[in-house]
Amino acid sequence: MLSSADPRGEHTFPQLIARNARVRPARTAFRHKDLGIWQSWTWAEVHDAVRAYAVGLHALGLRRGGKVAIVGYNRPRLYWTMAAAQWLGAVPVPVYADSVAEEMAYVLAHAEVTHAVAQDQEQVDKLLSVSERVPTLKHILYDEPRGLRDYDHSRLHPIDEVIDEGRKRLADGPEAADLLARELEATQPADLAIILYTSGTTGRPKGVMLTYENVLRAAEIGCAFDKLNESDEIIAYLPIAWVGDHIFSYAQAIVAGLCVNCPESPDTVVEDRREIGTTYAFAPPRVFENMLTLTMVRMEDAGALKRRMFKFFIDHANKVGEKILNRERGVSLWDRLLWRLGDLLVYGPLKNRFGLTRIKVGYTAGEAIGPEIFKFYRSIGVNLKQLYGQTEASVYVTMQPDGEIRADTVGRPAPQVEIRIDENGEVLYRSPGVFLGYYKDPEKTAETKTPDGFVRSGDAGFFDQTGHLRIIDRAKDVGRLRDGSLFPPKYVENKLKFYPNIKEAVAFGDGREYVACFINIDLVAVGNWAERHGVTYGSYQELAGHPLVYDMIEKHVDEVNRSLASEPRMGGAQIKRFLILHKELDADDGELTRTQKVRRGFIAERYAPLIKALYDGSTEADISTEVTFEDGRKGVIAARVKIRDMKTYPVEAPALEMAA
Amino acid sequence: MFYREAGQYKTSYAADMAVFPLREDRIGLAVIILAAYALAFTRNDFLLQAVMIPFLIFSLAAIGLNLLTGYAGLLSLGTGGFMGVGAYACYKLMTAFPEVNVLVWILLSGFFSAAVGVLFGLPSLRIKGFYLAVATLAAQFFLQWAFNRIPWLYNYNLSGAIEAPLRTLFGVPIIGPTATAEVRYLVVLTLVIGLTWVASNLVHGRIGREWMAIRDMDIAAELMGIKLFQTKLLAFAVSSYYCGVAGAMLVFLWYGGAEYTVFDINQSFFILFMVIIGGLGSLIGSFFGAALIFIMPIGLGIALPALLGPFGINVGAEVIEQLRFMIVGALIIFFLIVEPHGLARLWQIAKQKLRVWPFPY
Amino acid sequence: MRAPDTPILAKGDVLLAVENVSLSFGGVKALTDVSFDIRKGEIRAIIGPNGAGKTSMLNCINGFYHPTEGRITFKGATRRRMRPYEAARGGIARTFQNVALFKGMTTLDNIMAGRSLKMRRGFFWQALRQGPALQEEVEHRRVVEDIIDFLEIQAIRKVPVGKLPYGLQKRVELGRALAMEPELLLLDEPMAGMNLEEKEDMSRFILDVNQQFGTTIALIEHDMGVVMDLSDRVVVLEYGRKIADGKPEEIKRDQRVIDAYLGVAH
Amino acid sequence: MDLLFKIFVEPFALMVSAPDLLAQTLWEGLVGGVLYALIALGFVLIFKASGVFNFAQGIMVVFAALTLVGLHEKGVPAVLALLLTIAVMFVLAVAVERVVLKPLVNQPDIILFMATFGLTYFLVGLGELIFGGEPKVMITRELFLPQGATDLQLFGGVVRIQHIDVAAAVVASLMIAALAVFFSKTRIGRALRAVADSHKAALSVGISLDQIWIIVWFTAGIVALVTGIMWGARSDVSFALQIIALKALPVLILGGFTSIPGAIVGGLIIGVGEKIGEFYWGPLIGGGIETWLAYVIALLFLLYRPQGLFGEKIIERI
Amino acid sequence: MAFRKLCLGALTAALAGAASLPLPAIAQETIYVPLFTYRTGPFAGSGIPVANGKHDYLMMLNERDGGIGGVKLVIEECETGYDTKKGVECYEAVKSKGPVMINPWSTGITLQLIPKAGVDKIPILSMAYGLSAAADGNVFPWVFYPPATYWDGASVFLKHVAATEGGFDKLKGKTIGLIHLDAPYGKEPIPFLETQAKEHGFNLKLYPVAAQDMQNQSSIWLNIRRDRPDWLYIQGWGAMNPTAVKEAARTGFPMDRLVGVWFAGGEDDARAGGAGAKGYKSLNWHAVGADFPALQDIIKHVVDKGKSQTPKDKVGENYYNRGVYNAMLIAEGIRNAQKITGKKVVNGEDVRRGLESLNIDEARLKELGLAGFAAPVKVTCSDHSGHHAIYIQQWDGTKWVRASDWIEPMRDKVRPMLEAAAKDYAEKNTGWPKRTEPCDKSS
Repeated sequence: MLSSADPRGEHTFPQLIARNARVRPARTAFRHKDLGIWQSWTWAEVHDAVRAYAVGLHALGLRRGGKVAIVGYNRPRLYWTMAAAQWLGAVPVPVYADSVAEEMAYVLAHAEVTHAVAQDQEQVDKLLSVSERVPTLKHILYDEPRGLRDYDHSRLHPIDEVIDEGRKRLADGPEAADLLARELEATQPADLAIILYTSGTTGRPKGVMLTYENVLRAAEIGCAFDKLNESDEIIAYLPIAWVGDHIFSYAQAIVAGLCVNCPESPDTVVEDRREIGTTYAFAPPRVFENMLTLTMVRMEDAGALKRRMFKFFIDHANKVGEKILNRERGVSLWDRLLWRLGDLLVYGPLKNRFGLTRIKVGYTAGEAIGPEIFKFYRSIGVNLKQLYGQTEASVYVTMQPDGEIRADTVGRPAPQVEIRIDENGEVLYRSPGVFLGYYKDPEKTAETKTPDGFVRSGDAGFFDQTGHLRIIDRAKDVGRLRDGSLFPPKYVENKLKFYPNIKEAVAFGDGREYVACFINIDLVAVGNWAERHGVTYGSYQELAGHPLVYDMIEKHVDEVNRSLASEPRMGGAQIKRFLILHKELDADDGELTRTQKVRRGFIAERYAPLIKALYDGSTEADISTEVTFEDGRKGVIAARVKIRDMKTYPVEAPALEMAA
Repeated sequence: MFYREAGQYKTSYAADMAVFPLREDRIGLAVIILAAYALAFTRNDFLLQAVMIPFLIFSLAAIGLNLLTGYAGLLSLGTGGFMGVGAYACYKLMTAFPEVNVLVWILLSGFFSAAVGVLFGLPSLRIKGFYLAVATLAAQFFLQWAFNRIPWLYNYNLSGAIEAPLRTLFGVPIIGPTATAEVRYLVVLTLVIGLTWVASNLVHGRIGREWMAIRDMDIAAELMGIKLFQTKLLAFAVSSYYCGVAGAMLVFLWYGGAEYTVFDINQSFFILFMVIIGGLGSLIGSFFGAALIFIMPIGLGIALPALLGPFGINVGAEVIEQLRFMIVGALIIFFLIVEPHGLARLWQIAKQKLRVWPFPY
Repeated sequence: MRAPDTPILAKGDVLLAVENVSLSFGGVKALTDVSFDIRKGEIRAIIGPNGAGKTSMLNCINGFYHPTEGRITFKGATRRRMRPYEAARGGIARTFQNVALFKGMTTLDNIMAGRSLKMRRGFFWQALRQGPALQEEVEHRRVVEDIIDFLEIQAIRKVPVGKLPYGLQKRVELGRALAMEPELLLLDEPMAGMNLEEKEDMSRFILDVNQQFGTTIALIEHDMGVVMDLSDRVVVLEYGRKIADGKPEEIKRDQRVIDAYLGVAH
Repeated sequence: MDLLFKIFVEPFALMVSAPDLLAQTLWEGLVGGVLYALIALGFVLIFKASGVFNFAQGIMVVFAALTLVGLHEKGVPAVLALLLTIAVMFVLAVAVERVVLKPLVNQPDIILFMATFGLTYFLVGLGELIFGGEPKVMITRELFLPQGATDLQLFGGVVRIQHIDVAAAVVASLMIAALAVFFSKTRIGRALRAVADSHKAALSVGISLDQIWIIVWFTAGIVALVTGIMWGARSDVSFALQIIALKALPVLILGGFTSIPGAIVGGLIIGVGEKIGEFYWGPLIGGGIETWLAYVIALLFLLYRPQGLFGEKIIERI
Repeated sequence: MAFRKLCLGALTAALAGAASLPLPAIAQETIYVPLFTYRTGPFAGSGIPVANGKHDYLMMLNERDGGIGGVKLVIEECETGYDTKKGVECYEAVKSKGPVMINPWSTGITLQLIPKAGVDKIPILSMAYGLSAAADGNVFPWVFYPPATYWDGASVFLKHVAATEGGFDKLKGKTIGLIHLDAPYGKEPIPFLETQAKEHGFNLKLYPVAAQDMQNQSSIWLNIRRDRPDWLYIQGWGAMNPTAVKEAARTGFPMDRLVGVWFAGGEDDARAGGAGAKGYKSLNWHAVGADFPALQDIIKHVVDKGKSQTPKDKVGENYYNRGVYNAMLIAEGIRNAQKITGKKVVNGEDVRRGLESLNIDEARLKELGLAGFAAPVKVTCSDHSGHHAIYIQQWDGTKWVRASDWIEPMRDKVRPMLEAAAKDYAEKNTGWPKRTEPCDKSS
């Protein structure tokens, strides 16, 4: 493993690329599914291209400290742009490809970019449309020439031409090479490597400045932790402006010399991942969740025999799979053999379908993942782990070491990371990856960074008995019941939502006597369940109000209560009453955000009679709501909704003090 | 189930256009070929002589007809005749030039049937479909007549039959009474594998695309610069070549001698069954079809008495034969109903199922 | 691969001249004394009511029908009784009113089939599928991939075309015609049966083809909006006779055209 | 030169010198042609109404005749056996519709063609299982068919006319006339013609496709029975008879697959053509050319008219 | 006879007793006799009675005598459908079970098996069919062709013609027609007849009938009418024969001048012609009818016990008796082999020797209960046919009646031609093995 203390002193990415070209020139560095096949580039070719590119960019006027916007989906040439810019000491500023012109204009102007590199015509159009508002922008480069033939090319350049220009200059004389050598030496570890804009939930995006040292140290931590090396494959499909992609697909790739694969298009990621068979993967929980749901739904359509076989082996995997993966003792030989057989018949093929056959380690982060889902993947032999990270930390805050992997925690502090939890339960951390500051925003920087170098994460959490960190909610969302016990609504809701039958849950309780909750059933899952159990229904509303459905949901809620009771400080948040909503929460009605997040306040207002009923002890309540149908018409649906009382469990765990 | 596609990515067009792009398929094929060769060492004469050798030869003939009917869309009922041309040409050549190795003649004899095929393919420019099929019947009946009536073709043998004289390869008899079933099986297997490989190359390249183009939409094909006539004739030539070689192999590597009746209209139908049941436009289907049409009745002949025996029903050989006919007929209809596109499609579906295993789709 | 004796035409030269062409089947006259020309690099529309002889005209141009009278001159050469494949070799490609794809083949193979003309390797190498033949396949595959990329049909590359929706089939058919690298592309109602979005896409592709590759295009289309937007010149047929010829604006004003056709459409 | 003489002069000389032989040859040709036409008629009926190229027509001929004779052998009176055989052919038609046609509706022609191969196999097995494989003598007398022959003194020679052949010609003519009436005068018949054009059109007449298929196959079964009786009376009833059905194929080419008059005229042309060819030119190359002569005649004809004698001219459209 | 039966009975009883002992080795002492038959397909009409005759006679031996020499026969039919493909399948299927000989009953199948016989050491008994040249035992030690070849048949036909016409010199200028199946089988007599035509100055006319036109012979008969042959010889099989007889009757050909080879002499062949067939002649070398002790035994032990597929009234028909004759040759071959080798359970090589020294004289026929059933048969190492005497039978409208004495074939003419043909065969099939099998003395 390399560290920044390497005597050769490679402390920037261009230097590491040069090293890779030296150490492993023939190994594939990048692949891109294009024109039907995986076009490949070796480290030597990449090195060569980046050098030429840097010269070309220099010729276009890019200088040390200049900012280069990079807009588009994951493409090798866009990653090379980062390296070429960094070679010259300029700062790449990746921008979300799907951001609208307005946001782009802000980021570009705020970062004062001089050059912008776009993936295709669409992004070029966007850039051109905002170029007036970005007076610093001089040149626009693009990767895919399609449709751009007739554009005015006075300030528009194909990347290939720029690279060719660089090649020509390098061939023409030693000046260009000298320049490259000079610039390479001039960059220091503490120099600004990249600015990543985070789309804050509120307000303008903030530009997180990370130095070479930040990014490199973080990447090295990750590589060392999971023993990544040049034989690994990763698929780059997450937005390049997101820190995760930058660390995984750029920094770690260059540090470990592994191969980055760019999918053909966002729609083909699944197939492309399957083709490549990545060994190292990252995906947000919803990706894993979707895969599992799809698996279950599809298996419903399989023949009876196959379904029984599937169930048998999945049950078996549930029993022993994780233990086998964790190399725990106490699994009988028979169970191991059976698991092997299951691997041949079920787990292996499943992993194959998911493209996870060769997976060494997979990460999920960003949100809590359902324990069932998490366990499922682990039990079939996918080494799935959670981590907790932030842009400001160059990702890594906590990680799960092998053998200590649990669904409900995000793991121990990552190497070289210190964590403390303040009196409000907010998590603070300090590490080599901690960022320089927000670009052109010292105020915000000061708000986030404590004088002693800790960063406020904004998340509430606690360490459990095993020393693992648990994140419960955004710090500002955590409320308290009247008796003062903690009420983290999202934590409770997530626990509910882990059941496939429950699509949404909205928990109430801040400042009230007890916790009560709205539940939205999942039509697909419950519909399937109903079909199997002979429950007939004519509408969603009817299904939602069906007593058997209530019974089923009650069981889920009961389980959630039991698990809450067993957790420190969470016992008070047990659900006393719940009801099943008669309609699906819908973004068209304003109940959800467009990203499908619950708008708690709006719902509370809209369903006020129901909330009232939840807290006044009545067993049912009437409600009528205006809804928007798919064709845009509006209508009113009225319903009488039943309410169930739940049993709560005595709190087992001692109420730990939050300050660890 | 056995597919582990993850990690099988193609970085070149050559790899992407390979006939078997998936590693598991390549392994499977290798295993099948090895097993096929291993079969020779079972020394089970019944298996080799009565099952495997004819199965392979008929598969080759079915491939030949499939190239014409399945790929180029030209229905032919003259397969038996074209096979006969190969057999008689081979006989003439090998008796006229005994010093040249017989394998050369087997492979060359196909060119004669190709020429005859082209001749009878000439009407295909003007006539199509069933009309063309009946036109090929003219070839069938004329050729059959010629094999019987032109004594020069069978060297004026009094028996009117052509017989396989002793011929050796590296000193081992491969043709003639002393050639063991194992040796002939190995020769047949090797020839069939080689020729199948060539057929696979053809259908996966420009020529195969042109054939399929005229099959699917001949007018559009012509307007794209494909010369219909040449392409159709090429299909006739290649198809007849395969049939001819199969015919020569049939006589010299299986029967050991034959009368002209071997190449009668029933032979043509027999091969056509194989092609259709196996799947039009599929090489592997030709093998499946040959297996079903040729091996299944043999299996039934063995299985039926065993099945009926325990029930005390002891029937004569002819009842078995009649039941065999009925079952084969019913199965043909059954398979057509279940999968009109032939066993090859079932195979594809099965493969697809294995690929998406455990999912149903 | 231009034959050495054919003149190299500049943009705007007459690429194809139709002179006094008449066509009849038995006693029925499909075309009567039609003359017009198509110039290099233009988009030429042929419009007219149903049964006006538009498709027959295209059929004559690419040699599927042989005019009873008159002559057709392509790139300065007049061929009597030209066979369709000769037209194709000469550089005329076309698409069809009712999609005429090779249903049993994949998108890729369909477009590859369009490269047949350009493929040179003979039977021997084809049979081996090694060396030169494979090399040739790869070369042409590269070209085909560019077309696939151009038409944005990557996702259906290996799907049998029979399973594709109509709009995509039309696109594949265009791709197949483009694979021939034609000098003159005949499009027979390329947008028939398409929804608005598909029509827009198709229009964009047609314009791109015309501008990017400089391909001369003759198209039959019923959607007047499309015709007026796309074409440089329009020829109008009615009952097998030419009734007007000119720029779209002129055609729009032509009384006979309005009477015969536009009046109904608008 | 000698060869040319033998080809172009001698046969004609023989025709002129022995007009009785010519007359006899023509008569035999016509009789053979009628029987070919009958088999072809079975094909045409089914092809017209269901688009199926029914390869099993040959075995249906054998099966029908075998049932008739077989029943009689088992002691059933001839007329009752005839009625029972008709009933069997009806059951067969229903079974074919249920088991073969219905599940394969809308499949390509070649698949249906293939299915009739399966049917052939099945019927061969079934027929032999029930009735045994040995040839049987047609119950000519019991069916009141005439036997014996009349010698006509013509052209200074004798032309022998078999009564059974006359009967065959008469029955065939009646049969064709009946079919013609059936097709043009009855509602079902009109529906049958409509179905040849489009399946929907037939539905508008108020007859379901299933019924139509049953009727057509049943009709073809009757035709097969008649053919079987007539041909059986000429030689005997055995499974070898099904091979003759192949002779109907050139007839079909010549007459067109969908034309009933075509089947008749084609049958006569092929019948007469092959007899004349075999008789006058066959000896030149050793005889036995009958087996392929019909196909070659048909093939040459096709090159001239690819759509057959009565088929419609095809104009290719795109 | 009685004594013999007694002995046999005692032997059988002893064997049965032995068999009842728990000694599986003895219980398995059987001789495997596969019969290639065709009860299906276009030639089933001829195939069924033959199959029945073969099967029933051997069955009778099992039932009556407990097999041959005390060893039970395992009789297994294999259905060939007269199809060469299936014949080869049958051969491979039975080969592994140790058959003592093969009776292919199809010229096509015989041709396939001839080269294999010597290699697999299984003799082929092709009784009056197959490859004529195979009658030369010096070249074909493994193939047997008793009691006569097709050339013998044709020569007897000619002798009959000459006798009727009043001598060979009367043949000059006559026209003799051969109506034959257009296949190697049908064409067999042609070379012999051609040489005879040259020698005696008659005119030979050929009327080939294609297999698919077997039942559609009208143009052939037109030709016959034109050529007006004086005599017609039928070399046909299956459905061709009844059709030919019928056509002859229809066209008024004089039936007593129509002679069929022995395979054109079935009752069904003649019956088809109805009353008009009266007078039709065919060759034969064994009797028709069931008035022989052996046939009565068949009825008693097999048919009446329901162990046969034959209706009682068909026992004794021509082709049935041919099957019986064939089975008799099989049985005698085995018995002779037992005698020569002294073994009870014999194998193919033994039976080859048995067949090669076969000598069934009148006495033996009598012993068998077949006195007068056929002429004596003798096979030698060099002569695998014997060229035995043949007689002419005639159809009286309902049954076959004998119409001539035994007529000896023209052995002097046939034999040299056969030997030349055998030589030719061996030459053309390079590597044809020289005979190495020693010759046993005829018994």
